[in-house]
Amino acid sequence: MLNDASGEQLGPIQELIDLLKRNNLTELEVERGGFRVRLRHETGTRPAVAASAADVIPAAPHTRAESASMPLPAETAGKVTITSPIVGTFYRSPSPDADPYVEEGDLVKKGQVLCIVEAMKLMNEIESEVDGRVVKILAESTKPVEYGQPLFLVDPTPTS
Amino acid sequence: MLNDASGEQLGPIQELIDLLKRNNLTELEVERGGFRVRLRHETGTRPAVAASAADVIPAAPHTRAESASMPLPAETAGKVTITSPIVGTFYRSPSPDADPYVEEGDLVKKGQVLCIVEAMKLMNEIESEVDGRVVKILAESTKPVEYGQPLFLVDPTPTS
Amino acid sequence: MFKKILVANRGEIALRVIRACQELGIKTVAIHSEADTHSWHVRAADEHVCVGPPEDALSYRNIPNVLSAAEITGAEAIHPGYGFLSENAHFAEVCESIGVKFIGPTSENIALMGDKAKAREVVARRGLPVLPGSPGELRNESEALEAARKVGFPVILKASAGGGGRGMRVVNKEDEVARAFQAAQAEAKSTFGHEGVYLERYFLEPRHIEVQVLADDRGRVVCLGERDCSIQRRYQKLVEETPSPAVNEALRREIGRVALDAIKAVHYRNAGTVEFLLDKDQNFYFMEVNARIQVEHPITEMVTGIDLIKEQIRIAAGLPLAFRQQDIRITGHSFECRINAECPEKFTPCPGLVTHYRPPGGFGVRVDSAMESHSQVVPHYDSLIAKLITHGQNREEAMARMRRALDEFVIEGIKTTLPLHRRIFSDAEFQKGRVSTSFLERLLTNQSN
Amino acid sequence: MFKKILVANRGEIALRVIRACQELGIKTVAIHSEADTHSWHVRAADEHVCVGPPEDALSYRNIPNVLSAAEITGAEAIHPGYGFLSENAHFAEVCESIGVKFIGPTSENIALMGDKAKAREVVARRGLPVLPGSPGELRNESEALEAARKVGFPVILKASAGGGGRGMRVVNKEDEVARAFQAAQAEAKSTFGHEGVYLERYFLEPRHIEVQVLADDRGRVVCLGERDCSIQRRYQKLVEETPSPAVNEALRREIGRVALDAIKAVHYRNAGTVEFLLDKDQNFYFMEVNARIQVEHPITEMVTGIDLIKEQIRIAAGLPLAFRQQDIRITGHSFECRINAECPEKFTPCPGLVTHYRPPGGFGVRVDSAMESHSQVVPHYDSLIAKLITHGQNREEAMARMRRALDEFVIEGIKTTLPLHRRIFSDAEFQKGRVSTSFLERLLTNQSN
Repeated sequence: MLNDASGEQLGPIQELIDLLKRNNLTELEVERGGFRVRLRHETGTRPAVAASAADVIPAAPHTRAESASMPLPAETAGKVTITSPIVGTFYRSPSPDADPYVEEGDLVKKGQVLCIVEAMKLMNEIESEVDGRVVKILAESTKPVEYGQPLFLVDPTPTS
Repeated sequence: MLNDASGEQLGPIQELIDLLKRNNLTELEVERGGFRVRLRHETGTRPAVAASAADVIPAAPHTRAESASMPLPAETAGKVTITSPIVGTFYRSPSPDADPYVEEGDLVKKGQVLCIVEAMKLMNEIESEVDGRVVKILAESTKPVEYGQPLFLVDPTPTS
Repeated sequence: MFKKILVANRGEIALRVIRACQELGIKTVAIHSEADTHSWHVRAADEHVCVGPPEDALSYRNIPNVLSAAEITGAEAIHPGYGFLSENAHFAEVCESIGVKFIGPTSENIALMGDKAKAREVVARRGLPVLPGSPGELRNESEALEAARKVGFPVILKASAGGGGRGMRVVNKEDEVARAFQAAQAEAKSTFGHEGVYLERYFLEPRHIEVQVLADDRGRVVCLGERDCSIQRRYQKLVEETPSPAVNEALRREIGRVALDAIKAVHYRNAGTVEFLLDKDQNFYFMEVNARIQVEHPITEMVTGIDLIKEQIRIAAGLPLAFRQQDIRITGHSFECRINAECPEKFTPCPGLVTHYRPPGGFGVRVDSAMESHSQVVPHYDSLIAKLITHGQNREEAMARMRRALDEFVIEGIKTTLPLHRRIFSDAEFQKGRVSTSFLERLLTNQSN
Repeated sequence: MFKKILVANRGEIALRVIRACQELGIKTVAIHSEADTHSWHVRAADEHVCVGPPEDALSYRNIPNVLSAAEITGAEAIHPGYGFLSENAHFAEVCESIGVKFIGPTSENIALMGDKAKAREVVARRGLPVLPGSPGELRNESEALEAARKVGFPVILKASAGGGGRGMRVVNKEDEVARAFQAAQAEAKSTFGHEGVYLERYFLEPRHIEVQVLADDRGRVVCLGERDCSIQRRYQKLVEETPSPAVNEALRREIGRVALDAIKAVHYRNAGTVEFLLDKDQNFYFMEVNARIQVEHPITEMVTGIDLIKEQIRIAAGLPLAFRQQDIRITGHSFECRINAECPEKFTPCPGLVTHYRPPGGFGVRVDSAMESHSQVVPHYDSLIAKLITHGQNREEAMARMRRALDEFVIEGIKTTLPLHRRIFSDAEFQKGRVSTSFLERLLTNQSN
């Protein structure tokens, strides 16, 4: 990583990301100690062309590990991402009139219901896999979600 | 070196990217400590598959400038390459019984006949374009030559 | 006609179905596993839904997720392709029950055709020629002997749970039956954990001939000619052609008649394939009906001009067939080579990154594939990565075209069956059309000698 | 049959000819300029010879070097493709004189067809309908008036040295002739440096209809149907189709008869195309004969199944045509799009590196191209880089397939005419087949408004 002990922050990383994007690279590796650079420019891998799909199905992040064989929560800078284990429709509350199961900022326990994903008229309760604080709700209520789609970002080590 | 405390920034990386693009590389790896270089060039430009062609037509060097619009002699480490200006059959001597026009090591004058390329029963005399010494004869007598094929390597600055 | 179809498959057949939908002006939904996020079929569709992890049981065969994907995207119909859920009667039934049209045969058709013994019985009752064999498993030596006498020697004993040639014993004479039965039972038990053995008439060097049929909701059926799929390795087809060089016009009419009769007997609907075994004396026997579109369907399209996927969709939408039997005209000859990502020696799958992919082109050449340069062949699924199909005015031209196209095909980074196909098409016996289902094993044996 | 053929061309047509040779078992020699050393046609051939620098006059049109290449490789015949030396009567004559077979018409055929006025005269003498016009250049206003009266109004005045629409004047009435003649002459002189002007009958929104013919050495001729090439931009064809939506069965038979009659009148040999103008009242007029294989020949191959390049080679080898007129059957419908490396607005050539090239595939789709990923489009030659051809059971299917294939076609790194083709195929008038040679200019004008 670039931000080493001296405390250098995200500035250079953002610059590198811009660099990557600007030049249509797919890979860029930089090592500092022994001066190591690795660039990659994959011409064949094209971005998804399904324009209308974005409206219906929020695209899963492209960085999702292709080899992941189970919907395990992915570590995101110390956070836990709760993903949808099934295809269906996302609901934040048990019924249209009821309050949402959780709001951003809420503390949750492992096993606590966070939302419902409805599939084929069946309501599937999705539980938190860790104790922690809901940092971000990533899906919109009543909208469809696909398998593996991130629903919640939970910080397992809340300061309070 | 790339982005260290002294403030050296992304210039070298952009240079490397330009290098990558300019040369149509898909990958470029550089390491400084142990002198490591890794280049990748995945292209549609495949080597010639015409196996039998090699027997009939000695392949022209692949480094030949594609933009060269005239059969100019190419400088090769200070040497001048005399190429065939036409397609035909290469003869080192004016007739089967005669001595070759030149041998390797001979001194030649500009305008001196070096060989014949026969095309459609016409004998075309190929002259040296410089004063110098014949360093190497690059084609075999009685064999076909293509346009631009190197025939002689002449050193224009012989020591004697 | 449907406005939106979900394609419950991947790879070349998913792209094939999506292309047909695009030409019909129908919107498409692709499903995919996490291993196929960047696949061509996903990019080609109007919408795409991830339905699970790479394992097909949890994604492409995951019925709740697949149906849920149809629900959230509002797809009115599902095309299952081949493999995966295509011959799952339960899936077809659930589709019907929730009002999503399953593009294929009825669930009853699939259930009956999945029970091969029963399907044979129904066809036999109709008086059609079926492959002679024991009605079910043989309990002891005397049952085996009795069945063998009835069927006629030579016979072959097969393990019920078997496949791939294990547990098989060819028996030529009556006094060999007892020992062969015991040996087959023992091998079946040790190999498959189940000692059940049954018996069939054994044919020396038969050909595999199959007939493509279409049947609409109103009972109209048409036959689109036969395909010769005799080039197989352990029951895996590698090369197919149509028309068969072993079938003359009279036999063609007769097999077609039997195929249509069999289809009518089981009240079959949509596209299907009736498989026959053809012996050296030009006798043919009904084996089974494949209740799906088949991998090798393109060669029939090449000689008839009929887009079978579009016909499947039209039939599922309740439209009548737009042509009758007399409108079908077979023009020229067609071959298909299945290009698999396999090591050519041992046929083990060979996944990996395709560093360079350049399909052949030009007149009479068709490529059905979802590959391109930098595609990843993932290890989780079938190793078929491309189907190379040629068409010519006659067998010689289609064959010469295939040789030319095989030479032109460039796939780098992984090993494929391309070299084997080049070898098959330069074989003198193959060129003469003198092949049987043992052709390929023999060719491979000659290679290793 | 020939054992070895030299292909005196480059790009897609060179690869097209090489493929045909490979399928016939004939060895091939590619020639190339220094700009094409790494081109696919060079790699596809059995041998290759560099014949000169990038300029085509010094390489592909360099007669001594091309013939010398044939000599040193022992090629028995030369296929010229289209363009370059294909309609050079002198080249054909030299080939004949040194015993190398020129695969195409006789040098006499080429010479006659190159003199368009004379060719027209020969055909008119035969009593066939030719485009009415002045016999040659008009010396003064009264000659112009006389010719216009004879031809019938409206007429168009054209600069002899002209092209691209400059120096043209449409004249509707007698009293406009004098002024129009002066203006046309002045514009001709200022634009082309030569004031010569001639006159033709002017047709409002005509269609360009052409007929493919084959003629063997023994005088047998067959007609392979017509092509409609009305989608043009400044006399450059962009889209072609067959059959023409403007030609019914009776007209088809009549045009075919006239085409064959014209071919016989000039003792034509090998493949050729008879070009007609079709007016709004279904009258047709002979324009000229193209004495070569044409860019758009594939659509005729798609609907007849006949490989025109192979037929050219067979005829040149002295073989009789293997089929008669009654054997020719037109099946389905076919379109071709010429994909040029051009900026879509101004149609200026746009050479460069193709960073990604992914041709469309599947049923009914043919691509004739020598491009692949990382190919270089060099600036020295024609901007045509790919021909996309589709075939369907009828016009609607072939059209839907073309739309699908155009959407699927990926060419990155350079600008191409792909977007324009997508626009043409989504145009309602085009879809109805209601087009003329002014269609494209109008479409482009609407775009800029």
